[in-house]
Amino acid sequence: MADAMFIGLSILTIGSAIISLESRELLYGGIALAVSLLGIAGFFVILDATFVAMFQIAVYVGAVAVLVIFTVMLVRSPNTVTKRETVKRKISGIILSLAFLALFGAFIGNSAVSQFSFSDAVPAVDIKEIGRELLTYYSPVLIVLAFTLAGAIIGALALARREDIEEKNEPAK
Amino acid sequence: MLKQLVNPVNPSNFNILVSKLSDVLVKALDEPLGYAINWGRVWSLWPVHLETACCSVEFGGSSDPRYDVERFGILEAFGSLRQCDLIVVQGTVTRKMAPRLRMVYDQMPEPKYVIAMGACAITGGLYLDSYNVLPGCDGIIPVDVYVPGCPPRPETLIQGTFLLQEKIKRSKIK
Amino acid sequence: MAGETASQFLPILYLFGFGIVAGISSVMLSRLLSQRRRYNPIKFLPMECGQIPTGEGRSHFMMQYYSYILMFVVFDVMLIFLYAWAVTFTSVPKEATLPMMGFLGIMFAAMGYALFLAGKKGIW
Amino acid sequence: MNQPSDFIIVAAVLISIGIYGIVVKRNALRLIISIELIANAVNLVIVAFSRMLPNSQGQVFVLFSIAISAAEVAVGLGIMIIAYRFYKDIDVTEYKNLKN
Amino acid sequence: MGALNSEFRFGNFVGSIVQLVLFILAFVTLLVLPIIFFVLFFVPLPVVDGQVLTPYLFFSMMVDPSRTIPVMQFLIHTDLFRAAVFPGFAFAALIAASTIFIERKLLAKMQLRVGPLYAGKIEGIFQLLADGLKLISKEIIVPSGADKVIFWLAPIMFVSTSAAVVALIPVAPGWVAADVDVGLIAVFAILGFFPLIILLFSWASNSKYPFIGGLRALHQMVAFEIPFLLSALPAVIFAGSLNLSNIALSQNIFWNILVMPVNAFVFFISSLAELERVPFDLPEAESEIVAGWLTETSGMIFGLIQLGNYLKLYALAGLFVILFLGGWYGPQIFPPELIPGASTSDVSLLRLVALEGLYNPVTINSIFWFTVKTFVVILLMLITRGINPRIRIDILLHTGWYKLIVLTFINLFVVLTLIYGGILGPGGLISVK
Amino acid sequence: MNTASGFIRALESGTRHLFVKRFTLRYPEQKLKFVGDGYQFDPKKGVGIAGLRGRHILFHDKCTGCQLCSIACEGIAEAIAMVKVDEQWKQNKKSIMPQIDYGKCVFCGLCVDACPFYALYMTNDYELSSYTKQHLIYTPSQLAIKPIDNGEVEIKIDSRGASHG
Amino acid sequence: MERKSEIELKKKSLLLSKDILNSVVEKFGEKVNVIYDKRNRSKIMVDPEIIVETSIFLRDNHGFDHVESASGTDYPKEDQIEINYHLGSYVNPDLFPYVLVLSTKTSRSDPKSNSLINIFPSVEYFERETYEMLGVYFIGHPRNERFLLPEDWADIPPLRKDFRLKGR
Amino acid sequence: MSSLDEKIEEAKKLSMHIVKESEEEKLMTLSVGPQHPGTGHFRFIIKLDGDYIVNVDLDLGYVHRGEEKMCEYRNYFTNIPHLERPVIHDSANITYSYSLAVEDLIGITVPRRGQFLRALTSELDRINYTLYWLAIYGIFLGHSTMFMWPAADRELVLDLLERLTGHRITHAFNIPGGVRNDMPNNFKEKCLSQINYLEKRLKEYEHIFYNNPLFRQRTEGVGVLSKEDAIKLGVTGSVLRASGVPYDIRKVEPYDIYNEIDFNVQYMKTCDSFARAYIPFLDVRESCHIIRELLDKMPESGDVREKLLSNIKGPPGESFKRVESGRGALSYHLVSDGTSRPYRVKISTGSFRNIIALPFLLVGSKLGDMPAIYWSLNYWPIEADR
Ligand code: SF4
Ligand code: SF4
Ligand code: SF4
Repeated sequence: MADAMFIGLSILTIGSAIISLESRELLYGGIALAVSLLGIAGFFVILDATFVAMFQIAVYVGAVAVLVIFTVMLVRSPNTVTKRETVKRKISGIILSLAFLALFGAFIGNSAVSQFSFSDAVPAVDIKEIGRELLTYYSPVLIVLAFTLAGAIIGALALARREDIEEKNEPAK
Repeated sequence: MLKQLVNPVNPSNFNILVSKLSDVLVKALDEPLGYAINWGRVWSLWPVHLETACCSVEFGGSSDPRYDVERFGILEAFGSLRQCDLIVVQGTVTRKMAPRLRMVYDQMPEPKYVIAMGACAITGGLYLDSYNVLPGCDGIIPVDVYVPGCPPRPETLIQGTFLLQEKIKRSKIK
Repeated sequence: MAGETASQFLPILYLFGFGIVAGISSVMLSRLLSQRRRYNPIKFLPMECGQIPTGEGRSHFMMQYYSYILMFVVFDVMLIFLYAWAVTFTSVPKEATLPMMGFLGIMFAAMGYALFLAGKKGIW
Repeated sequence: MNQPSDFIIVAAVLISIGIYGIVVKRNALRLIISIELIANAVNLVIVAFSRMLPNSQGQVFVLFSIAISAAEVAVGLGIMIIAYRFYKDIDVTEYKNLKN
Repeated sequence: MGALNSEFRFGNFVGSIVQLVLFILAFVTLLVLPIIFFVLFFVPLPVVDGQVLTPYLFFSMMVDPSRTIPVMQFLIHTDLFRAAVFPGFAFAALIAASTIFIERKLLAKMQLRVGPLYAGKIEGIFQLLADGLKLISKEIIVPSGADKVIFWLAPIMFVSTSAAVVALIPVAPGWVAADVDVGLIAVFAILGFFPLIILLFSWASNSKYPFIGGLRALHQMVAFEIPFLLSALPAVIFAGSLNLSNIALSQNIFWNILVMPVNAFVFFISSLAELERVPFDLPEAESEIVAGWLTETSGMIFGLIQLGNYLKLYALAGLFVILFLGGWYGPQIFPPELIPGASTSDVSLLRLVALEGLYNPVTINSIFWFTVKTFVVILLMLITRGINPRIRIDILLHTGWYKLIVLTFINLFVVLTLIYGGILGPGGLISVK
Repeated sequence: MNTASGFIRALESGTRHLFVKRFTLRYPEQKLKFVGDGYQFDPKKGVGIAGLRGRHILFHDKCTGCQLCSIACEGIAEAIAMVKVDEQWKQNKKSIMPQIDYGKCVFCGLCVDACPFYALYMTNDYELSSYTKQHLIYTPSQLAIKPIDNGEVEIKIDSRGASHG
Repeated sequence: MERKSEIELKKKSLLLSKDILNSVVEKFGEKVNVIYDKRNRSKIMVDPEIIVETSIFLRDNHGFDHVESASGTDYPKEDQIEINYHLGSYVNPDLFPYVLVLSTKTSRSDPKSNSLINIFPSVEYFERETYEMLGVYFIGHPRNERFLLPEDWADIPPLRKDFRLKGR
Repeated sequence: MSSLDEKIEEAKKLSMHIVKESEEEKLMTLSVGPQHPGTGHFRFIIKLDGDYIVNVDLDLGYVHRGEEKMCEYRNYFTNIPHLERPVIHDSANITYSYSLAVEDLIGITVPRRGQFLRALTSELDRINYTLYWLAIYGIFLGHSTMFMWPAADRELVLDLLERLTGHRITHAFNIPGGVRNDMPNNFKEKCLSQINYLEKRLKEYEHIFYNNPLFRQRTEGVGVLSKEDAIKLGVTGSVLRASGVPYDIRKVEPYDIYNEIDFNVQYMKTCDSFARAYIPFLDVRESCHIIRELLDKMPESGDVREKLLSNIKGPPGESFKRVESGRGALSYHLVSDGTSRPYRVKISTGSFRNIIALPFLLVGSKLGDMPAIYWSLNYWPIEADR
């Protein structure tokens, strides 16, 4: 059962990851991205990290994917259809990624990673433990994260402001 | 798809059997299904929100608490014509409105029914001789029921929908 | 063993599946039962109040409230952290709330400023 | 089938897809998508190891990581929109061309 | 297809239905019974009541019906049953259907009229059936230029996502389809799908009104997601768990609404917004944008979306009950035995009728109270629909972002002070557990 | 606070209406009662008598075929056409009587005012819908039929609101 | 049956209309004709070229600030179209019941008139309608175009007397 | 002359809203009507920039039936049925004005009881119209109960009118020379009891609608038409009175019996949609008082109608008469050339005069304000189209 789930999830994740980059319409790319991230959330569930999985779904599907798709709609329709890349670039990209894959494969094959296994005896990590870690040992990081998020939102809003706002804000009275 | 599966192997007997069986099935299913679906259509007529002229006052009036056509499953609250089954042509069809009326009719999903409400929608009524009025709406769309009056009382309209319901009951579902 | 908690989630998938089955079957049934006529192309035009549609249906049209969506992304993250805190609330010492208060304070300040920016309705 | 190495292989495939995307694509949105894919693959690896050890710190780290990448997407799309407004295009090569 | 008889009466209709049922029964007997026997003989069978469910047992059950009870017991504890029937799909669909009926009747009553009356003799009880049959036989129009895949898939996804939310709602101790550790967050995560689906659907329709409607829906849901999540926070603090059953269990002393009325209010408002009900039905504001994102829906697509909406309504009302109204707790009103003395009698039929072994007074009581409370919440939502006009999008955003969030935070801090003041919580005056 | 009280008032008002009598007239079972038998013309005073303006009724024994009703309607809707009838009446030499097309008639009653012999009145009949336009044309013999008038409900007002009996 | 106050009101209105008409006649002399002067209603006929000045004068000196109605009448016998503006006042309580008909004439073959839209913005749709129904072109009006009739109207303007209704 | 130029500029700004060409591409053109639950028999094309309306173009005439032309082919009596069609739910007023104009032309007065009956139907119809309007306002703002209640209470008035005139809405009751028939028996008691009940019901509207905070939020401060603008645009009726001008034809130029009736002119100074929505409601209350007063003062018996020839000839001349209808001043300009048919009839209606404010108010407001502003203008499309 778990095996089937794993294989299904891998196919879902990797397949939609490829679609997200290669689909002709950017909108489908956005949807495929959401599906792919959902697949990763599924992996998290298999790995007993349910809180992280839900976090993943809430943030990525509920917010990031929405934002991406929304931006796709914002962009004029001719731009949402991908322009053809040059073949040369494409081939080089494929070669590069394959090379990385080969390197990584060699790395895994030659290291002890393949011998690692999940210990069945140990129970999964509880949410409370995560919370405790978050609040005690990692509390400085939390503050830093707060600053990051604050900076991000303010920066994003400042960027997205419209320059022609002055003339826009006065409706023709 | 079933046929394609069956065809290459043995085109003679088995095929006939299957088609006979499916005939029986269709016969057995059809009549009750027809009843059921027509029954559903009868009690769930949703008129489109298209007001052509002053009869709309009485049309609106027919859904007020006194006459309350929701008793018959007629819901007037739908904004989009895609969810509607019934056009009530509420009065005068002017030359400007006529193409729009036709377009609304065209865009509605099947099955759709038309009630011509008011003298104007039937023959042009008072405005028989006006330069901008069509002599009745049956020139542009097929009408199922005529409801006379200027404007018809809500009772008359409800009676008209009874007639329409009778018509639907006797119709084929497909 | 890994994958134990996953079985908790299976009923959600079941129900999801039921929804899909119900949806697909009813749509198929409706395709079977409904009469379809494609006699004129006007029928399939997008609906525009009985007019022939003008312009694109999918324009790159925007409401003036884009900023709220940007804000949502960030504050959604904040919320989940709050939940991590709330779950642990009773099992950690009370001082552990302080960093969370700091977190909240900073996010609140950011939110206040962001709302102020958003309220100026100049955001595209 | 359900061992850390399998998760790592999946992650590796995702990362290589992401690398491919970064190298090949010139559409700003696709770039963002590629980056998201890579970030997620890395998260996957971390969670896998954290389950293996088992250790909660991996999950905490992933939480932070997700938070940061959400913020990053918000800023990235903000930048993209402003660029789009200038150049009426979201192709990054176009930006370069226009600058010259 | 064939023509109809000219004589059309409801009796005929019922008769035809009966005929149809009989036909199907015959069909099933001929085709399905062999399969059943095949399964009985050749497939390893589950162990029930200490015995393997053999064909012999099966036939003996036909003789003594009360022996089916263990089988039923076995059945109702399977995941599939829970997902499909009781706390899951069928139950929710039933509540959804009755909600639609009650809504129409209640609104009608409030508006001095009678509402559906003639469809199905008694007070129009079959109005919904008529609507459903009509919708299912209605043509589905896919506008030209629409994105076909999304257009067909989105409504189905809408229904199934609503159903997935339903899976997480517990109705009694142990009675929940999916008993997830992080249930509350899972609900929120799944609810996060809706804006996406609506946005995609409105985009796929290739029309202006749906597009504006979809954007409005997105903004609205996004604006209310945050107060929505925030308002549930204190409940989690009390329960110390994200599991919905645990949250409900933590309220055995007092209902959460007593401590956090403001949050309950905010949650109520936000769930109205999430459900796109009046006064937050802006995405479907018919006087501005025809029917909003539903403009291009026709036939069964419309029906599916409505079904999804009402499933969602049930799920959110249930969630409200779980979070604030003390879940399933209520005075015990069911007797310990359905029929007194049935367990000791030898009449097997009596034991069957008394549902011996199945009947659990506590569970039944919990289900009863849960359902009652859910209906109260639903009723409140319906009455709100009756008395309010629609709100405007900027007021809505303003309410969501500027007012409700502040309100929830105020309540959160009140709760925190209560806990730190030693009144509530572990070690406090009123201890939770 | 104003806001809250406003909501509470509205809620209270709405809930109160759950206990108010329904106003609905159950039409096919109940029918309204009107004043008199329909719009008629009072020969003494020279003004009309109040009543519902429904379908016309033609008294064959009074109609002289003078066409005045038709002329009156000419300027309105041209609903009246004079047709030959088989009957012989001594006051009606030409044997023509009005035939009314309810697809055109607007129920204004000016033909009743115009008829100098009080042969044309209006009745309480309003159930005129039909499947075809032809059935909307009422010949003189159809017009002569007195409609069955069985309406008997009226608006009743009591402490629990208005209702129909 | 009229009461006393009514008679007084009548007198007052007559005085008022005398006032207005006299001042207009004084200002523009021959070019203005008083057609009638009834209770609360009076009509003046002005030459086409001074219609704008007259209306400015009426607005600024007497407080006529809106039009109740503007219309045209076709007189095929005289080969003329008469354009009437019914002026009223919302600021001057004395003028509340009073309606002054300001009318002018233009030729039927080439109907043109100066638009009053800049003096009384309220004539905008009335003039558009008159353009459409009678074919009078209003000089200075921004939108002399189709308004009420269908988009494909190709006949002569319908309110001209030579446009006959079918069957009548 | 320079001040005049300024004023002209101002007027131009008032009447036209021209969008800059460069902005055009960001806009979305949205057609509102005719098959649109938000407009009915009417269409306007709005250009949207996001949530804001930047341009409005009206497209009237979907129910243009050529009433004015038809008048020229019918005599003074047969004109009545078709002239009341433009506002069938306020038909007593539209024929009232016509009858006054014809009587003015011929130079007759109506018997006193006839005058009372006319005023009675006029007030009843005002209530009828306003309640219908209010019902539609409710549904425009998404308040379904507010559609049902006024629609239900309107039936009380319709019941009365039906008793009196013989038809629910198209009464054809006022004719030149008086009214068609006398009151039926027991009408007075019935009328009083139903009007009293109606007045009680009106209080509920305040609770559920006018004092509902959501309704207030949607209308207060929305679509402000200042007094100066209102005067400049020449609006009338409730729109004018909501802008602070107490101008009611019944008061300023009393016709028939109205100078004997004691009533107040309702007006508000807030100038926004709320005022425009509230004034007609106050009018309904005032009408209830007037009706009671009318029934009180009505002579017990007497003629109701001055007999006229059916093809009466009007003397050559003109007449211009107006009444206060549900939507404001409704005036007829009647030109006669001495034949039995009017030479020219010009109907100037409140709707046609009020709609001019719509583009002015909509530009710069939000899409969500559109129904609230549009319907607060007290506009009935058919009446404007004629
Ligand atoms: S039939 Fe009468 S009420 Fe209906 S639209 Fe025609 S004129 Fe108006
Ligand atoms: S009621 Fe009016 S329209 Fe009908 S026939 Fe008589 S005069 Fe003609
Ligand atoms: S009904 Fe009267 S008016 Fe008509 S033809 Fe007969 S007698 Fe003459």
